[in-house]
Amino acid sequence: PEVVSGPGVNPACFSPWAEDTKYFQWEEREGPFKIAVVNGFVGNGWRIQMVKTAKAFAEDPAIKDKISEFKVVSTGTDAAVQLGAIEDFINQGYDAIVTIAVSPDGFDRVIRLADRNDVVLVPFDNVLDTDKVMQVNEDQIEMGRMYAEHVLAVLSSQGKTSGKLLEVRGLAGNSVDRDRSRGIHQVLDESGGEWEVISVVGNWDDGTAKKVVSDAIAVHGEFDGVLAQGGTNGVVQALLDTGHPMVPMSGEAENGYRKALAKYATDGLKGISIGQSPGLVAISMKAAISALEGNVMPQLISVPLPVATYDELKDGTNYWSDLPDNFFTVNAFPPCDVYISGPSIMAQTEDNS
Amino acid sequence: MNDYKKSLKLAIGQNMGFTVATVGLLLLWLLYNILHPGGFSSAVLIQNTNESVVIVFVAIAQTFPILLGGLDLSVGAVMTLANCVASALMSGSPIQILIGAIITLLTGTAFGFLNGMIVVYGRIQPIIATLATGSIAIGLALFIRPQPGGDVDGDLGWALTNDLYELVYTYGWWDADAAWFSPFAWIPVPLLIIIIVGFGIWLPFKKTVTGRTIYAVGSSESAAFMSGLPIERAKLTAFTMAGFFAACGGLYLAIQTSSGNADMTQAGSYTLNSIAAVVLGGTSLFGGVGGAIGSLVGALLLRMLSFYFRIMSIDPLLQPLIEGVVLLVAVSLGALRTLRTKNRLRLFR
Amino acid sequence: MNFPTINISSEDKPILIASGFILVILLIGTGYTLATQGTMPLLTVNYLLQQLQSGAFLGIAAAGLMLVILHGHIDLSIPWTMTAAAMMATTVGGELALPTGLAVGVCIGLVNGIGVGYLRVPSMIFTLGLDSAMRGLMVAHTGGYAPADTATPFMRFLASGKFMGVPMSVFVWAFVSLVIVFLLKKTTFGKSIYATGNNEAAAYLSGIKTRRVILGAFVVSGVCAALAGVLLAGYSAKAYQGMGNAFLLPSIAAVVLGGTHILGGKGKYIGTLIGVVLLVLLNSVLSIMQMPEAGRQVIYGTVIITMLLVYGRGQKVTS
Amino acid sequence: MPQSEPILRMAGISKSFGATQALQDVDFSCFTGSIHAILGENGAGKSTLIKIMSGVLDPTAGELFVEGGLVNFQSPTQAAKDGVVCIFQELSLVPDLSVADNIFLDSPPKKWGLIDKKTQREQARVLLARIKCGDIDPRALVKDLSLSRRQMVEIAKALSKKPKVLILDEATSALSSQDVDTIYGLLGELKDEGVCCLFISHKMHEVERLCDTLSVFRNGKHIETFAKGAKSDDEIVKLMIGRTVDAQFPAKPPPKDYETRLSIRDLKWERQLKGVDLTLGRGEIVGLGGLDGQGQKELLLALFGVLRSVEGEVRVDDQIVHTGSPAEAKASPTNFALVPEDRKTEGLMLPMSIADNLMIASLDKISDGPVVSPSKEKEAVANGIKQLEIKVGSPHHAVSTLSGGNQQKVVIAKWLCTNPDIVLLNDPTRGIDVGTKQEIYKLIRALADEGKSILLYSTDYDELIGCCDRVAVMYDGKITVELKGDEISETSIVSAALNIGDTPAHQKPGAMQ
Ligand SMILES: Nc1ncnc2c1ncn2[C@@H]1O[C@H](COP(=O)(O)OP(=O)(O)OP(=O)(O)O)[C@@H](O)[C@H]1O
Ligand SMILES: Nc1ncnc2c1ncn2[C@@H]1O[C@H](COP(=O)(O)OP(=O)(O)OP(=O)(O)O)[C@@H](O)[C@H]1O
Ligand SMILES: [Mg+2]
Ligand SMILES: [Mg+2]
Repeated sequence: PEVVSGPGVNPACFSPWAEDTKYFQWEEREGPFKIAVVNGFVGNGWRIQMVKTAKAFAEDPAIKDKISEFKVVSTGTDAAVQLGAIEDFINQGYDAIVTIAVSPDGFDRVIRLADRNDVVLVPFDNVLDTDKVMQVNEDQIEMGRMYAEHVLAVLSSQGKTSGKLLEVRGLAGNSVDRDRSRGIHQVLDESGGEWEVISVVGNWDDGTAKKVVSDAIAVHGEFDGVLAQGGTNGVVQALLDTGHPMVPMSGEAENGYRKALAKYATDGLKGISIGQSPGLVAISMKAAISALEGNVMPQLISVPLPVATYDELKDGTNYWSDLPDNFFTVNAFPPCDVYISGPSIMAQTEDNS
Repeated sequence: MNDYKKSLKLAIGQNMGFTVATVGLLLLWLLYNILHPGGFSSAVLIQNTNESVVIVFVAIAQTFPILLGGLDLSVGAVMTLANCVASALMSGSPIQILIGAIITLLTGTAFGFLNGMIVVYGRIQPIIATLATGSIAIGLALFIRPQPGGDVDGDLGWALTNDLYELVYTYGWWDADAAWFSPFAWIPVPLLIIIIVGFGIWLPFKKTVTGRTIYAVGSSESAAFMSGLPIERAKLTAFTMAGFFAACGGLYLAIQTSSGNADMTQAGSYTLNSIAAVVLGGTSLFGGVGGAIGSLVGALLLRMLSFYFRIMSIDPLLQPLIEGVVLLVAVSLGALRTLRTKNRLRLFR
Repeated sequence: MNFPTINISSEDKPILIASGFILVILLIGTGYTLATQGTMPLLTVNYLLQQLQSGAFLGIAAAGLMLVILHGHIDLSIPWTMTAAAMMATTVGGELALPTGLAVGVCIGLVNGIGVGYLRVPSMIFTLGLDSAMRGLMVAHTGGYAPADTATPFMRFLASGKFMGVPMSVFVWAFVSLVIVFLLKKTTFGKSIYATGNNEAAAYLSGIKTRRVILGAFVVSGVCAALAGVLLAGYSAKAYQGMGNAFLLPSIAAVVLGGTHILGGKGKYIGTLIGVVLLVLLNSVLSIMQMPEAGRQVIYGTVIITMLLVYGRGQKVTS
Repeated sequence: MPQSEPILRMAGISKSFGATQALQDVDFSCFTGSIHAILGENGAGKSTLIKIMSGVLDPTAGELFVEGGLVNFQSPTQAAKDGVVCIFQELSLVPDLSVADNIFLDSPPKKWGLIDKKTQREQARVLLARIKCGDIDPRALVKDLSLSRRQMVEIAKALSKKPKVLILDEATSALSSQDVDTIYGLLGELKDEGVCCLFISHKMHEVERLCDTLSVFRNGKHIETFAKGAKSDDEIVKLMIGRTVDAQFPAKPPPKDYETRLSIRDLKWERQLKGVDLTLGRGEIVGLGGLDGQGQKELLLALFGVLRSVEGEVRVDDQIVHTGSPAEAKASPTNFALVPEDRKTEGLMLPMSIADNLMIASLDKISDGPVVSPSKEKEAVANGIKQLEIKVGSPHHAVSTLSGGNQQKVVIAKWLCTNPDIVLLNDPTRGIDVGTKQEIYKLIRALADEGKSILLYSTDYDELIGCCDRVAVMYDGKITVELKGDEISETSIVSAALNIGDTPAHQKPGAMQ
């Protein structure tokens, strides 16, 4: 693509990450387009919801006519296979490839190939450490910051400006875990309070999270707040089962966690829920099509964080008390005309496939 | 002539698994190229081989311990460790890069040697010893690369993951457009790497006494001992070779991705896939039968499966299921032989 | 519990050493908490019971796996057996949740048993294949049916409830242990397992239906993994994709650290029990010490190697 | 005896395994150009002795001299370099490698430092031709050969090392008589070339035919060495077991007509069984003779339900039966028992206890439903041990701690615990010493007297002659000749086995096309 100057098209939807974000422009071409989604690992709820969202969005009347061929593959955690899949789609003459990278690095070759063949490559969610491709993501550091700001705010409203906090981290070595934790610690450091932080590794997994939180409570006693970034159902369960008082906490956007927030807010579980949305895939597909149509696009597109605090929860709107725990609630992005709510994807009865 | 035919028949009969796998691979590969819009082109071949190099190396690595009748559950982890080491060292001047590559290979080799020492002198079962050392390898990899990253020389990455033309062009060894060169220019470098490193080491190695001892130990350790074969040397060599080839895989992955990633799940899946590849290639898990070329074929077969998902329209959420079932069916095909065995005592080994 | 009295033989050595090691781990952990907080929470009944509670899932899975390892086979399908059982249990829900979960375990065990025992595909590879097939099935299941994932109250009670101050899951684990000990020591099935594990040809020629014995062991392993999965869902209050992934390698390690020979034929259940406790405590103490993942992996591997070296090296082949 | 310098001399050699003293202060010499037999009961220490000579084991004490020089072998390869080469009792062939690979396993011909397969193949061909085994393809895998062919390969392998001292540890136990003749010829040649052959065998007639010098071992001690003919058979046996053996075989009852219990008609399986007809009476001992590999083992396995797709008819007590597995075969109505060919791989769970091994075939008899009853088990174990007079320290010791003969008794006792009607024996005395053999013969006769029917396959003619009421000789998958009473003699069995037409006995119709 050519590096051009901004502003880009539809900035409400494709908002640039920062002021100094570059802009790209590809040569305009005739639709409809061949688009592929190259997912990595598929064995967790988020990825499944993402794949379903992609499929549903490809059928959305707004873009259906613009897509001539649409394929989704999952490559597993193997970097070589994912690179191979992308390269394969380039060889097959696809116009755009949307992907969740299995590693933030290592895509130099396919980026070069995509450029040579004028293919639009759009990594999202796990983005790449490069500014050579157009990418779509939520700001993970900001998410960490908001987690911590919320918990500190609730605590200070209770008159606490120092104390003991439990941080429940995600998968070791993952950049999302790193960034969220970084954001959290920035805020804690800036707050000037005396915060003793105990970190445990919950792997974003309910069972593991519950176990390590229970252990931490058994060993360290009571905490004033919990800064979790995943596996939040397990964290809540651990609080309940150990009889730990309900304290302010942070967490992802699964339906189960929001149900718990709604239920236990009055007991003190004054939490914040911000999630990485599986709907990012839809925005990425939209961005890819927009780029193919010759529009000016920001290199790094920031999707607004879908925040909900305990006092903002409304049954049937941003959580569903009668639906399963595992799906991710936030999926609608009005500025982008993307309205694929969690329930419509994950709680459908089996006939609209 | 007649004798030649008889030899061939014997060889096929004695390597049934390998023969079936090879024929199967060829058929699947032909069909794939027919179905692929860009089939039978250098670009597709480059892509196919690029995707396969690492698993091929790791599968070759796994072959040695399996021939011995053991198993190396650390190959994926050692590959990852080498990948991280390479990502830290493979930049700078050509000499520095070369030294980096050598250190990477040495790291994996040394780790394999350590596995061998534990198995031989600690007399711990390989499967469980390497389960533990695999953990250690991943730990070390995480120390080196707590987060994915590193910058391996980009030109190198580009040159080694394309055809010969790009390699020559990138480094300007000679005129890449020379007429004499054009018949070879399309050959993918990764294919050459597999053939040169894999076959170049394996074929001679098989003809050494140590190589043959590995087979003998896998087939009957007591017979090997009674025959005065160097058993300990063979075991040490087998695990060292496993470390070396795993490191080759890690090194190539670093070149291919210009980075290192201490990814535990990826390491685990490489280990398990390597076992599947070795078995698909006709090597017996009991040891003594098979070889690295079979593992190469097995690894390619394993990869072939995912190639098909990209040229056919299959519901993405059904793909993992299909993949699992196909693997299950493929490994059960060997059972056909079992069901034909007329003497049930032969089933126990 | 009616465990045999301990007299020191080569089979008991691992058990004694592992027990000693458990004490060492507790002491190190206590030393750490004393130094950092001045308290000794690790030696409280509460903490230990909690470890047993969360160790129960690993313990139950390892108990079943042991029967398979006694044959010299291995069951790599444990992770997705756990997950599939848990997910199917919550999908069906209600009173049928637990039976459904266990039925999933039986089915997976049967398929494994047929593949390994009857078709004679190496277990290493067959169970691996079934594991990925089950993963595929669960992905398709979640994607196609949006299943309910909330654990039933009974599952929650079994996993997190307490009876006389002791977590229910500890009772479940104890019950499973008793059943396994009974199977191994007192039944013809148990004798057949050891015989088949030692020399399948001889066992077959002695008129033992070795294929059925293998099948039986895989079914037990499947059921145990399924029970562990259902309990884990009860513990986390819901079932989710990939919930069993963390259990495979530790359960193999626990069985082997307990002195069961990986090539089959030899091993006592109490060893497995102690192996599980050891690993659970080791993990917990490392977590308390906030050991980063890298160090944790290195320590984990080193502990296994060291202990096996201490157990005494295997026999050299001479004839 | 040539009184030159011995080619190999042992002085004060002792060897102990833990508490077991396998060899005690042994002095032993042997000389070039001689065939020297080493005799002794099971567990006398013969194998241990030669393992020390050939570098497999280190002696606990003592010295070893080869051609007058002190040696200290660390491995079989070193021993082979000094010309001491051994063919072991347990085969040392690698099943998954080719014949040629096996023959030149540790020192192959090389080209540019790598194994030269082509030369290796040609040299193998030459060696095989020398032992008249030109029919063995050097490229074939050893696992595809029959046991007797494998032993021939083993011998070729030893010859390839150009031995000065060639040791055969029961190397002829599985050979067919044709091959045995070849080996005899070969040993004669080697003797003339000045090679010293040490020969271990439990078959007295082999020793008699071949050897010029005999050494007897007992309980790890070298008892005596003497020239052939210096002592009578009875004296030798007395030296070996420390007592006299009156009659080796128990008396046979006079020939009579037995009530038929098992009748086999036109039994076919693959290419090994081509229509076997045979009957077996109540209380009768029927021997199966013939060259090795004529289908005798397959016949036993087919009856026992091990082979798949067997055609033909098997009747027990006039009822047609079909045995699909050993489990079915051992149950009523057939009540078969099979003592298999190789006790180590097919008969025993070596690391398990004697008690467990004894009970494993009769678990249903010691249990209530699925639960084992400890009291019944204890009683049954004690019975089994008593019935066969197995020498055990404790029934809880591993069966691997027993000597070969006692291990074999455990296998037999295991089957007696099931109280079988028809006992199939596959060479039950292979590698077993005279004393134990005698006990086993007595036992077989006692079982027959109890009314059990016995089908005994043996490679030893003496055994067939001494033990059986009737002998059926197999050739090429069929029973060609049946011998009864006085017809049973070495000549008649041998000629029937070789399918030479002039047998006096009942030629089966259609047996020879
Ligand atoms: N011990 C064995 N190991 C492996 N496969 C066997 C064995 N015995 C039989 N089979 C195979 O299993 C299939 C069924 O054989 P068969 O009819 O003998 O068993 P079955 O009687 O059905 O089994 P069971 O006695 O356990 O009920 C056949 O295809 C056979 O090849
Ligand atoms: N590796 C070993 N460990 C322990 N004891 C052993 C070992 N090898 C041999 N023995 C014991 O040493 C003694 C001599 O055994 P050896 O094998 O030399 O007997 P043998 O004369 O060859 O008997 P056979 O005629 O049965 O082959 C026996 O009591 C045997 O149990
Ligand atoms: Mg012997
Ligand atoms: Mg049957």
